Amino acid sequence: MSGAVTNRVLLAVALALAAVYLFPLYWMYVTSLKTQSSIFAVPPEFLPGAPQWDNYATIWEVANIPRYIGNSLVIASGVTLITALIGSGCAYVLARYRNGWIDAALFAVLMLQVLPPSLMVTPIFVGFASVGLLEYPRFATILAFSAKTMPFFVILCRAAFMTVPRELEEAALVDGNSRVGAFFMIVLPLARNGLLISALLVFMNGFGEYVYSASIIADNRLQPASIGMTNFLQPNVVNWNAIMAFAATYVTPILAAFVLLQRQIVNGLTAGALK
Amino acid sequence: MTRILRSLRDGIGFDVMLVIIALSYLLVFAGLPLIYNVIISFQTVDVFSLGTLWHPNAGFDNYRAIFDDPLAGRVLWQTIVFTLGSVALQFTLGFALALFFHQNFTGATWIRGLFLAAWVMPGLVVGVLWNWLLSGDFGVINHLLESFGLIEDPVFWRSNVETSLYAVLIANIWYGTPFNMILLAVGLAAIPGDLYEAAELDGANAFQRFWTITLPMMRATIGAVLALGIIFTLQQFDLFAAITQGGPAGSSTVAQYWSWQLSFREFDFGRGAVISVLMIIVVLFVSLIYVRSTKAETQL
Amino acid sequence: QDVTLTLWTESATAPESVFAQEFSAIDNGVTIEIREIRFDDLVTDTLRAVATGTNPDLIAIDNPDHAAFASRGAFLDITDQVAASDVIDIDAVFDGPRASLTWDGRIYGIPRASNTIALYYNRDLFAAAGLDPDSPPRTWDELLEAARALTDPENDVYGIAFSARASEEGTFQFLPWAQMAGGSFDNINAEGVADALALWKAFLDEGLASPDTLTRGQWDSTGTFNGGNAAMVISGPWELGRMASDAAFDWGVTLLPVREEGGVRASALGDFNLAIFANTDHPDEAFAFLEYYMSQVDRVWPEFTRLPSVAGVALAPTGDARIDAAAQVFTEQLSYARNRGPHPDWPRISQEIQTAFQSVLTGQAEAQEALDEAAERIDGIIN
Amino acid sequence: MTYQIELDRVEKHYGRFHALKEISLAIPKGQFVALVGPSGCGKSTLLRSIAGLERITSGTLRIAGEPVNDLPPRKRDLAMVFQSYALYPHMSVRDNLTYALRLKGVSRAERARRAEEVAAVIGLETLLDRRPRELSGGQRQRVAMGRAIIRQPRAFLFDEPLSNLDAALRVRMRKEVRALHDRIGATSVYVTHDQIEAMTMADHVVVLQAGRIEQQGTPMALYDRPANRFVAGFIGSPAMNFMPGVIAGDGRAVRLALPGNPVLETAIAGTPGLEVEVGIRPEHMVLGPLDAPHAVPLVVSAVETTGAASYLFTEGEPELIVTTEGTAAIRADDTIGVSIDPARVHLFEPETGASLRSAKL
Amino acid sequence: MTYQIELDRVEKHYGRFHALKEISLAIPKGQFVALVGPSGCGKSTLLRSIAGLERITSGTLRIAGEPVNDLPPRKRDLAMVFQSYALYPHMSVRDNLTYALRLKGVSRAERARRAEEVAAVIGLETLLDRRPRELSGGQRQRVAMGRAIIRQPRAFLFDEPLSNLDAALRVRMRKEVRALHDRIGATSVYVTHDQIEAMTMADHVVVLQAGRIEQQGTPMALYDRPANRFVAGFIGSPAMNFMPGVIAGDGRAVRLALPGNPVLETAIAGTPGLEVEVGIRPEHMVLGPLDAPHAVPLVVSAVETTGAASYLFTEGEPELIVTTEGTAAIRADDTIGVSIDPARVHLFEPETGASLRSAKL
Ligand SMILES: Nc1ncnc2c1ncn2[C@@H]1O[C@H](COP(=O)(O)OP(=O)(O)OP(=O)(O)O)[C@@H](O)[C@H]1O
Ligand SMILES: Nc1ncnc2c1ncn2[C@@H]1O[C@H](COP(=O)(O)OP(=O)(O)OP(=O)(O)O)[C@@H](O)[C@H]1O
Ligand SMILES: [Mg+2]
Ligand SMILES: [Mg+2]
Repeated sequence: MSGAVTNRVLLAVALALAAVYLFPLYWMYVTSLKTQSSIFAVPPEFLPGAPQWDNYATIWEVANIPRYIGNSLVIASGVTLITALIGSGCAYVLARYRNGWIDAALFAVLMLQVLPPSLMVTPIFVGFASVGLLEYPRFATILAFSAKTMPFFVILCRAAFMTVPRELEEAALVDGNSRVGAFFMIVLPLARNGLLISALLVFMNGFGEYVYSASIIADNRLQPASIGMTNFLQPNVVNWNAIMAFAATYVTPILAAFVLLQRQIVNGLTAGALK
Repeated sequence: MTRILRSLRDGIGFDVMLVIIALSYLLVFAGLPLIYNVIISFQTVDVFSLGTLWHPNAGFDNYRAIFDDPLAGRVLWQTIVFTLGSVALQFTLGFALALFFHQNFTGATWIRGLFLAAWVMPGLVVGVLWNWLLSGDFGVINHLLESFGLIEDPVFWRSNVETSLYAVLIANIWYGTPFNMILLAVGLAAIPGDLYEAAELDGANAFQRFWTITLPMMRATIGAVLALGIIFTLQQFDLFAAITQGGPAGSSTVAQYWSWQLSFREFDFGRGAVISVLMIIVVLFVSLIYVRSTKAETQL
Repeated sequence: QDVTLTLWTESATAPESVFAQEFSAIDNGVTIEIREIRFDDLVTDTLRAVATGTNPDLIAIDNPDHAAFASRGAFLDITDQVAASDVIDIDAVFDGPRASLTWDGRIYGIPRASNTIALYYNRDLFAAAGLDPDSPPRTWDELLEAARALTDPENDVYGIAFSARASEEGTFQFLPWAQMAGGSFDNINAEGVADALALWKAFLDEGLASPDTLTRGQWDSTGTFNGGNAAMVISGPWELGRMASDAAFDWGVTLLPVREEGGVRASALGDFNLAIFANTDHPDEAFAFLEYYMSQVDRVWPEFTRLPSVAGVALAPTGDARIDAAAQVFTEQLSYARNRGPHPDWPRISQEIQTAFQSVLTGQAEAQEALDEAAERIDGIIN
Repeated sequence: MTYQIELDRVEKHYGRFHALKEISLAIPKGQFVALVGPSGCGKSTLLRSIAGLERITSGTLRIAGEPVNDLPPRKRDLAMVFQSYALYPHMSVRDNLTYALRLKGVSRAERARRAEEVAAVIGLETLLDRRPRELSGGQRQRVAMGRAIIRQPRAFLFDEPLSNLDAALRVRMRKEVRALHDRIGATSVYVTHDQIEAMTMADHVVVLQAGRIEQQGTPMALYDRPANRFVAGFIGSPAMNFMPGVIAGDGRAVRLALPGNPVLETAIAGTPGLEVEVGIRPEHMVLGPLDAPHAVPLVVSAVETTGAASYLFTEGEPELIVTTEGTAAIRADDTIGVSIDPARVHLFEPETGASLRSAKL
Repeated sequence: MTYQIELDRVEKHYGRFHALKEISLAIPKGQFVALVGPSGCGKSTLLRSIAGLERITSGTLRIAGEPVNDLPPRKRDLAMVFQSYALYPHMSVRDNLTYALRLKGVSRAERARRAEEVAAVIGLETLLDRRPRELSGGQRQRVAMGRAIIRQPRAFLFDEPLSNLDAALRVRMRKEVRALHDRIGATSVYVTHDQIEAMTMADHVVVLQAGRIEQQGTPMALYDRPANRFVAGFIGSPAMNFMPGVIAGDGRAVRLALPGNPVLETAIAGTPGLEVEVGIRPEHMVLGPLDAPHAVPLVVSAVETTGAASYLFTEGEPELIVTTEGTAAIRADDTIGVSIDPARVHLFEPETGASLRSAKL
């Protein structure tokens, strides 16, 4: 089979797979344009009969979307920052050595993310209340959620650091780097792919964070989009298409950014052989 | 003092410091809550005394109550099915996709990016979407299956005690696959190309290269992805809340959902904590296995 | 000195939120800040807040949850202020809502509004099935018959839709049937309750209702009615707006059918109460808001399509005849509405009821056995 | 005749970089070919192209007569030693060695036997259970070598397989490789920078420069009759001395731009007055008494000695190197008399560098 | 006297493996030391220990008089060429070269200038913007070399820096490195397998075996007066011939186990009748007429020629190698007469391998 044909066949398969996989996403967009009741139509409507564009107008008016997304960005960035800052160093050390201490640390890190946020939030809330951290609710949320993402980040980055040949770091040391310098200038860039992807996953996670924000952030003005969205979930009235429109509004730009970024990252250079 | 500083910059102190910082952070923000949960599993926790640390001692009453609960056995089994099923299929599909997109064809990287959509979507939205997709009457999945002639009558995925767990399982597989895929893709990209060249010259076909080069070289990544996959699956909550609420008749209740129900629906925090303690024990084993598996990793 | 109060509520567009904004706008030195909390999280978050002393001054809370807080002294006892108030006439409040506010004979809040459930039906489908759209079913038997007649799998039409899912919604929908059969939450294994369950089971087993009834909420069930895929639905007045705009057919509302002609009527009592927390620094300002709320209570129907919980409030016409007709039905139905509880451990009681009907409906247990077991457990909770 | 490996006008581009230019080469079965050339000239690229690891841009590659341009590497049945070793980091030395056998389905016992055998050849018997990371540079290189020679492929491709080994080991390995080659009758292509390896092991030497074949032939043919200045300078160590000269006399002599402007009678005929480049190998300049006839007086600027031989570097432009046996008693600033064997003189066209001898042949 | 680099009973263990054994070595400032030894003997480990990349297990390491056991690599101010190059894959050649300068805070302009300069030395001017991945093996090695010589450190550590280069380039680089060393007055430790490099570049040669220093001294001292059989065999290429012998006569002669049992008068005194191991370098066995006095008749089994020299391998046990200049007209199965210079004969104790000469000194 010639290269061009293989290429086209693969592309076709990829598109087909993507189409199947992305169907739920499509459903989100379609639903956001349906009426309240046509969501439940039998047989299902694959294209909204009469697209309800004003679903978008409505949520834009009712929900303060820019503010919500702004808060989400603040929380996601904060979480990513703390996680990456504290986590990557730890991951690096855990990748670099092999001994009992390291095993214990690795074990601890993994264990510490065992509980789901819904079970962690009560003690955290109580603790934060007693030290006054609730005065800074977004910061408190960032602190709490970073502890949730950190183990995840550490474990993944550790795998990334495993792929950086030790000798490159040694070369840097001889070239005059301190350990810190070699870490930042040689090891980090070489483990870049894994790190960035992990950080991006953390960011996404922070962007959709719900449980901690919901409990810790009392002030509406500081709440993230994940909470803004659930305000359409009322006891008897559930404004599904508004929720879908809301979700579409805040998922789409992030998804686009992600598609663009991951391409750079996963395809970036790899360390490869030394010699 | 200068000695310590020097060690921080150039010596083992640097390593120790990095680990200590992260570990202490985790111990404060994740370790203490965890201990709190363990403690209250031995206490009678009143809804209004949640805020204090000391509650009436309950000994093993909560544990007894959980083990005596007729639901316990089913929840255990359902949790196992859900967790293993999710992880196995997410991993397999994720790996297959990662390998597929590892081939160099036009658009591979773009399309792969689209697969990450699931990861970006809030759990609640994913739950709602699958709730609709899997719905018996107006669900698209039934509609498509019927129009392809694969089924006669609609399957009530969510409402049949036989299928409700699988309904959530399907949604969870969809949700978790991209996470597996992207991390495995990064791991794949980090394998030096000349190893494949050498293996090809040694006569390895694609399948053999996969088994003898790719898999062992990706040990670190695979171990991490699997361990995290199990832990994440054990925390999956949104999908249950949105699709089945653990029902009908408890047929899709898993440990984490039960724990949440006990704590926040029945306000029996002690018993809720018992389940989380049991989950901690499970994760303990997962962690041990993971830590052991790192012995076989390859550092380049 | 300006006083700032905080109010936690499930929605920023609910009456208390709107009224709170108006109240803040009035030049009385009081500002109310509103925090929206998802319904599912409302109780949990409030509990946590009470536990740490970070609770708000005011809250709008679902009525079955009220007792938990009132009984622990978390809510402010306003019996005396109410007695002294010229705005709030507690005796005008319907019995059901009033009972939900009361704990140990003392008053711990005011009702926001009330709702209940009744039977919506698709007049067009009735006609098509040869049923008289003007005489909807009045008894369980008639209901069953009508459902059988209306069910039309060819056209994807179920006879009836309701919600039997394992959540408070399920309890809300099931209790009226149990009550009509002589049961109650503290007597769930009364003789006739098994018949009520048998009726529900018949709907499911005969395919008269979607099997997804077991996992679907009221809103989604009613969605299928609005879409023409169910000929009847059991739901509340909150649907009126959506139905008026979405339903492409003629519909009507009638009282819940009774067990047999002349049988006991019962219905569920829904909606929220407003309460003040006991530890507020500004009880007077907070109470002033409750008074303001009550002073505006005649607006809750026209502006929010909610039914006032107070007798003697005329329901202003909305301009839609069907809605106005429905208002009358719901008002009557409301008079038969009974509380869930009040009991501080209501969620656990409710859970037992859900477990019972779900295990029966899925065929995992016999009706009476399941009910007996539930009754025993509920007894354990209550006593 | 069909050749075991045959390249026909093969070209390879890396993006815009033209790495192989019109390479045509035919290697009969059983031949041992050395591939030499300066660093970066395309030797590895050529090997990798033969192995199928690089897609050639144009031209045809045949193995045993069949075109294999599109055949994947594993179907070509070649064994290769990578310049970068490409050891499997996750496998022990033993598993690295026997990997190919395992793929072939060779039994475990047989594999163990062969591993021991090869380990003895490469001298790593005691290290079979180590991982590559725990080996020294030379040990790694030996594993890479062992991985190739454990097989019995249609052809061996060696990319500087002994560069990190000490002299004694290298001598032993050289012999082992050549013996193996002869025993299994394989065809070998061997990249090396070591003159001795190229000259002593190979039946046929190919000199590459900047992606082009400059000359090919038996080792001695290249040494004795280099086709051009480049090959002349490249083959032989230390490298040939070059100096300007003019054809003199009746065209059968050349006058050198050296002190005293010696005139040498050569076996080559040229046009009198023609400016040429004269090449003389260091070993063909014989030390003698200063007053001998034709002795050129040269001043020594530096002396290097390896024990067995010494290299005298002369002052002046161009710097010349003179080889003498043993440890010379000569030091810097001494003046020496050098006589040149006229029969070993090479003449090249100054512009093209083409050998004048071959031009006339 | 303080030495620039001083090792005092340095030991290094890799887990249970004992890689360096009681290494004591003192290198004065400005000295060029060659470190030689068989593959896996610990040369790289020694370099890495000096650089601070391996923690030595015991002993003291001093640089410029100060103990540096605990000093991190960057404070030692050494430049090193790694055997495996260790190029930074994410940086261009230029950035690889100037990385150390950047760390020192050298200005951008100055860095650019130095990069050009070094690129010219290593012959990679046109490849400065490539990534290591796009370079040939030799080019990578040159970058590794360039990265070291761009600096002006207190000492250079070279780990087989030229092994992948062709002869001509290697000669040029040799000169450049030595010139650089002399210019900046640095101290260099140079690991090599190339005899010529070791002998011609170094002031001082250290021979390592199995983690132990066997002998150290000037190149010619090692060549002329090896302390033991190992050093004798290791230094010199082709390697020294060894054969059994017996001290004869008055103890100042030795009888060789060669055809005709020749007796050589040596400068060494021994106990008559003592069995010894006799070592004679190939270049000290002179071809001559078969009927010359003391000529030993040997049958040639194989001939290898490099053009400049030919190596004759003899039949019989032990196999001997005889070097002759140029391309010999001798072929396999010819019988040659070899005479041995008695002054160049080495005697060793058969068991310990110790040189008898040194034993008597
Ligand atoms: N990490 C390690 N674990 C165990 N043994 C090791 C390790 N690194 C090196 N060795 C062993 O230490 C010995 C010395 O290694 P070193 O790299 O110093 O050798 P070398 O003299 O540089 O050899 P070469 O010339 O082959 O490069 C070798 O036998 C090697 O197998
Ligand atoms: N991926 C690449 N992209 C661009 N140029 C490349 C690439 N790989 C190799 N080259 C160039 O191709 C030329 C030939 O490389 P090759 O590796 O064949 O050289 P070589 O003859 O093996 O040299 P050496 O003796 O140094 O190993 C070199 O100039 C090199 O820079
Ligand atoms: Mg090469
Ligand atoms: Mg080495």
